Amino acid sequence: MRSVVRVSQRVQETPSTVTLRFPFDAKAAPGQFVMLWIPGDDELPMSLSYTEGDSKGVTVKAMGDTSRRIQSVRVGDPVGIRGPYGTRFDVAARNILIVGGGSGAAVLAPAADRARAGRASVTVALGATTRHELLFADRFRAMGARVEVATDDGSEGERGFVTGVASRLLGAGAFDAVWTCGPEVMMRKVIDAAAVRRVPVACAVERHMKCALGMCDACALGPFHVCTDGPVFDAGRLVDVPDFGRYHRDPSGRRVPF
Amino acid sequence: MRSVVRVSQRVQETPSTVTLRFPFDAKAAPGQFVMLWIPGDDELPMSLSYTEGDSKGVTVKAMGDTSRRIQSVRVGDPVGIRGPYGTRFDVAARNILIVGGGSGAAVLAPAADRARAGRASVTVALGATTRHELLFADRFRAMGARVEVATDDGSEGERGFVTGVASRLLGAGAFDAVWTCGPEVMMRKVIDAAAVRRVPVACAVERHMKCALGMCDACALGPFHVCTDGPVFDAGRLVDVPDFGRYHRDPSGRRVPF
Amino acid sequence: MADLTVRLAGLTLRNPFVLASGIWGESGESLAGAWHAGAGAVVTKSIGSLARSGFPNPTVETYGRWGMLNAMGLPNPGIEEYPREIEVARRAGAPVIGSVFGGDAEEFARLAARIGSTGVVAIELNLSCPHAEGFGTEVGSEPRDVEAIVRAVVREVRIPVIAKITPNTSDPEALAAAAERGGAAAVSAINTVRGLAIDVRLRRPVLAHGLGGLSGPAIKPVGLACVWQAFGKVGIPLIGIGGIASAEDALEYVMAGARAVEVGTAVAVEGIGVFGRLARDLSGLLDELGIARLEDAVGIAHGAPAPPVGGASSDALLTRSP
Amino acid sequence: MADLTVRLAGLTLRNPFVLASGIWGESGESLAGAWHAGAGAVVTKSIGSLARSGFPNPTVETYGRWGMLNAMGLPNPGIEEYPREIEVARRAGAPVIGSVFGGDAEEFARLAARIGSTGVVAIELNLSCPHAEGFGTEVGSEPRDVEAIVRAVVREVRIPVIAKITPNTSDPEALAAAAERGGAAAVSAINTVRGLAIDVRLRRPVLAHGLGGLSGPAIKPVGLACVWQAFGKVGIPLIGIGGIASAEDALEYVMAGARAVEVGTAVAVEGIGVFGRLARDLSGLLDELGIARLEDAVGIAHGAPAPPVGGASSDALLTRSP
Ligand SMILES: Cc1cc2nc3c(=O)[nH]c(=O)nc-3n(C[C@H](O)[C@H](O)[C@H](O)COP(=O)(O)OP(=O)(O)OC[C@H]3O[C@@H](n4cnc5c(N)ncnc54)[C@H](O)[C@@H]3O)c2cc1C
Ligand SMILES: Cc1cc2nc3c(=O)[nH]c(=O)nc-3n(C[C@H](O)[C@H](O)[C@H](O)COP(=O)(O)OP(=O)(O)OC[C@H]3O[C@@H](n4cnc5c(N)ncnc54)[C@H](O)[C@@H]3O)c2cc1C
Ligand SMILES: Cc1cc2nc3c(=O)[nH]c(=O)nc-3n(C[C@H](O)[C@H](O)[C@H](O)COP(=O)(O)O)c2cc1C
Ligand SMILES: Cc1cc2nc3c(=O)[nH]c(=O)nc-3n(C[C@H](O)[C@H](O)[C@H](O)COP(=O)(O)O)c2cc1C
Ligand code: FES
Ligand code: FES
Repeated sequence: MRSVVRVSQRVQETPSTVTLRFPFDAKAAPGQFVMLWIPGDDELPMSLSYTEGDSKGVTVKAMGDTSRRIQSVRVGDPVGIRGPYGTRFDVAARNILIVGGGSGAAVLAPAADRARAGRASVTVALGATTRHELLFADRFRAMGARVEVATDDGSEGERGFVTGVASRLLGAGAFDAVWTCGPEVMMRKVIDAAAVRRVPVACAVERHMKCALGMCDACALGPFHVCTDGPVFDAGRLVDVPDFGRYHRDPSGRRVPF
Repeated sequence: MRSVVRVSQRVQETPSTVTLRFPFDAKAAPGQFVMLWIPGDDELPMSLSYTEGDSKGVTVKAMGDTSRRIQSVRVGDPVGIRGPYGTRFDVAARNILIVGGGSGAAVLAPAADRARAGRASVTVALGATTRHELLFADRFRAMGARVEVATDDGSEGERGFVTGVASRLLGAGAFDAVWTCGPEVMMRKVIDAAAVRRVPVACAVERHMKCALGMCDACALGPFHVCTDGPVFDAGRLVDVPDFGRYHRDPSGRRVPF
Repeated sequence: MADLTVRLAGLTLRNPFVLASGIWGESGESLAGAWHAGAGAVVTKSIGSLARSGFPNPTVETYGRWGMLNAMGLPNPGIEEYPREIEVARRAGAPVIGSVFGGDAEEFARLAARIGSTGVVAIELNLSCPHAEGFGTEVGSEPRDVEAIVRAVVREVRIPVIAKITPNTSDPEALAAAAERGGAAAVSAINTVRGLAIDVRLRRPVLAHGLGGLSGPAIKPVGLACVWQAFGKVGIPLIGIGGIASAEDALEYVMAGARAVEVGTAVAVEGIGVFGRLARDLSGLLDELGIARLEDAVGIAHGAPAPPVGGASSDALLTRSP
Repeated sequence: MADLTVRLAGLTLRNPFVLASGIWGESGESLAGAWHAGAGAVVTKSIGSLARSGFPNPTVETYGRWGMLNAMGLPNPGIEEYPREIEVARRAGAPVIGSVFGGDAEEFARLAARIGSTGVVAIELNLSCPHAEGFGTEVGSEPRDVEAIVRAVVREVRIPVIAKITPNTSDPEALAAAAERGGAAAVSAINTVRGLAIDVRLRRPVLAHGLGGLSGPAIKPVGLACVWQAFGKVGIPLIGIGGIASAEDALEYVMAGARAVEVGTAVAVEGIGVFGRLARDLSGLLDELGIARLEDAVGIAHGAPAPPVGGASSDALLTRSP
């Protein structure tokens, strides 16, 4: 179940974001994640930002100490890996709006890749604090997606939140699916905007994870376990979960407001 | 690995021999044996006397207390069974001499069945203490084998040992294989007689068995384990084993002369 | 349809399959989910006095479908936060058994008193956690400690107290007997078996904590042995735990002496649907074996008279022998 | 080609894979066969004072490829008959380790003295058999008994004495430490884990003896934990046993602290060819991991410095990052 792989490539995507590529021949689908073990340090859930072929990848944003240490992994270093786990984006839709905030683009990019490979039309609303932090903007463009940007400081695209861009796009286009990943407050807004136009939304959710096997309950979110029922959820199943967008659980299991 | 089957038929073959049939759909070949567990009593190795189809069978001769109790199993009684284990008779030969003494016919009969099904010519030298104890004589005849008999008391066929009959037949016919099962001293004689005519011999050997998995060493015979290397051996591998025909081991592992 | 109802320690369960502690036990919603999926009752995660994050990841290692090693480190939100979760589960209708762990008898008693006031139907004492007063050995490995803890708890609460014992002992009977002397209403056995895994490529233990506890089918024989050994030696009912993944597994435990069973790792392997399936399968198995009520099977593998071999009971069957 | 030579307790073995006691150990020809198949040494079946038939069948139950339960009941031909078998194995060139079991220190000492005179290179004491003076507990579950037995044996013989300890304990370190105090040259761990299987259709335990011992991959984590716990606590070398079926399994034991390993159940699963394969695979694995000599790996999972993460040692590698 567990493999040890050596990092084969390290790409600084943005000032705060690093992609690690490694040979890993497990079958994977966009939306799924792996448990990445930095020996002597920690094991963390990480979405696969590259899901095709034998060279997979994760894209890590510097948050706390652990993610910073993960970023310092070098080419040739061994890391433990298990998975992939969890649900996937359903790539049957033909005209897709992707809404990503922060590191959310990590899990959305391979989904967009697959959609484009299936000749679907893809529009991306991408948000970041500032223009240099726009993750995978070039990757989305290179695959032929239309990319609309929002930055907190207005250094590129609209000034403000990506949810504004998303609402505007939803009003203009005839999308048959919305895929989103980012802070839950952001995703709640996206879901509300899409609901008005009856467009189904798939959201990728994050919770603290330990077993990733649907057992330890660390990742409980209402009646769901994010590790097995998610991370990609049909928004219709989430909207009635009171904790969604409001509470998560810390490693002790204590409910903590966002 | 272990099944519980209910005995579906009980046939008194001779005054001292009983066949138990039971549904058991494992694949089996002539020569192989099962470990038969009489709940609350013992578990013993028993050759399959019926190896084809879903209804298998064993044919038990009354020896000591345990085999007597096995004979008292009734139709409908549950017995434990694991296997089949061990090597098989190679049924490629075209003109086969079968030499059986005592309960030896139990393992030889299904081998003869298969040989006949493959249109080989089968001659059987069958020995017993007295005519009523000739096991499977009718079964051999019914499948179209030629049967020659020896009884200790001369009540049928030649008076004396079956080895005499076997030597005579070997001298007369052009056999390309000899299959034998019975007391090891008898089998040694058969091997010697066949060696003169360079006919290869396969012998089915018995030793005390416990695990039947090639582990506990209870069934050790020289460098072999009868449960996994046997019970059917190419005689060429056995003749140089000093213990063959001379010593077996009791349940404690002590070497005991025959 | 065979009757799966189980009575033990004053409780009546709709079936013998109880969610084991530490699995789906952090949130009330999950406990409720196990109940909705068909569990006979649910045990909470083991709760301590203060919030604990548990050990860092990696906290689990898996071995195919037959085993799992974990060292969660007893993460829990602490006894003051946890009643909310019990309340959610109770409102869904689940009979909740509260599990607690502590460092000594006094702490156990305090925790039990608190959790006992939340509407749980019983309390299970995790007497097999690696956080002892002593020097690294488990709290529950000495019979005298087990007796003292159980006695202290029983004095504090009015609901049944279940002592969950460790398999990492030379003498499980002695632990069960100690729990009985202390006043336990039942004994549950077993917690995980001490184990370790090493990653030879990374040259270190897989689990951040090093040592962990083995669970799943690999330990079924071990749990069965503990139940087998305790049955008859103690008068209180037994709850079997360890590696149960099929109706036959559960029935093995029952025949060895258990009145109910807890299911843990199988939830990870099969999903929560395992509870509904186990109950259905067990009912079918009992029908097949001609056992009308599960309770009739408790302990019948002990001193079982030899099944009919040539005996009168099979005379009625058709004898086709000549 | 990595060097698999192992030195321990004054012995030098061509590789670390030793045939475990009770497997292929009844006849000298089988011991010789294990040696010819590539084992580094062979341990005899445990021999007692008198011939014992062992328990009636069924004596084994299997669980797929991952476990086995047995209750052979220590069958053996008795110490007076057995030297013939040792002689056969020795003549084939095998380094033979004689295993004995007894009911008390005196019997162990007598048996060890006798087997010590047959040319065995070492003696392994089976301190984990269910035939005690006491009341059903194992001879080797109390540290003071272990110490006394080892001391009595060491006084009688001039060859290394290996104490084989049980996993059915709350404190394996204490047993290993007791063996060291008694003068053991090495500790081997583990014997089988107490277990039980029930046949629900026959409503009785599968093994004629009821309780048995679990072996095979299922107990690898348990054996690893014992070795891990004892390493560093005792100064004498450790021999790892339990569930070894691959070179990685063996290397896990070595990294946990074992200098050699014993292989039992894998012989039933794969056949005696397992010894040759394990040695070849281990050699290949060490080459792959850049470990020149197996002995360099002993215990390296303890206090292992974190493998290079952004450290100097990986700077030499091609860094393709922009
Ligand atoms: C399914 C899933 C996919 C993810 N994919 C990505 C990704 O592609 N890129 C990315 O940068 N991050 C991803 N994360 C988040 C990532 O796992 C970490 O939470 C994040 O890197 C922060 O780690 P930290 O310890 O450095 O931060 P800290 O500052 O130490 O903590 C920040 C937050 O991270 C959380 N965290 C710490 N450990 C874990 C854990 N075991 N499981 C979940 N959260 C944890 C803490 O609870 C805290 O809320 C994903 C999380 C999940 C659940
Ligand atoms: C591969 C194999 C196939 C066999 N096939 C048949 C068969 O088809 N029909 C048949 O009647 N018998 C067969 N036997 C012999 C059978 O297993 C018993 O040995 C026999 O029934 C005598 O049993 P008993 O205990 O009643 O006799 P006892 O008088 O108690 O003992 C007579 C002999 O049986 C031996 N025996 C007892 N237990 C075992 C055991 N576990 N394994 C082997 N021998 C044992 C004793 O060692 C003794 O030498 C076979 C044996 C083997 C090894
Ligand atoms: C991930 C995990 C967490 C556990 N946490 C606890 C716990 O908090 N308290 C407890 O008493 N047992 C705990 N256990 C032990 C289980 O309740 C159970 O005794 C053990 O896993 C054996 O059952 P199984 O084989 O069905 O899993 C835990 C087990 C696992 C696998
Ligand atoms: C059939 C069998 C017989 C055994 N007999 C003995 C014995 O006589 N003496 C002993 O010390 N250990 C005995 N053992 C235990 C093994 O030597 C070993 O400690 C155990 O099986 C764990 O190793 P494994 O998983 O590789 O089998 C026996 C084990 C088995 C399976
Ligand atoms: S991480 Fe353990 S249940 Fe999801
Ligand atoms: S019966 Fe155990 S090795 Fe053959």
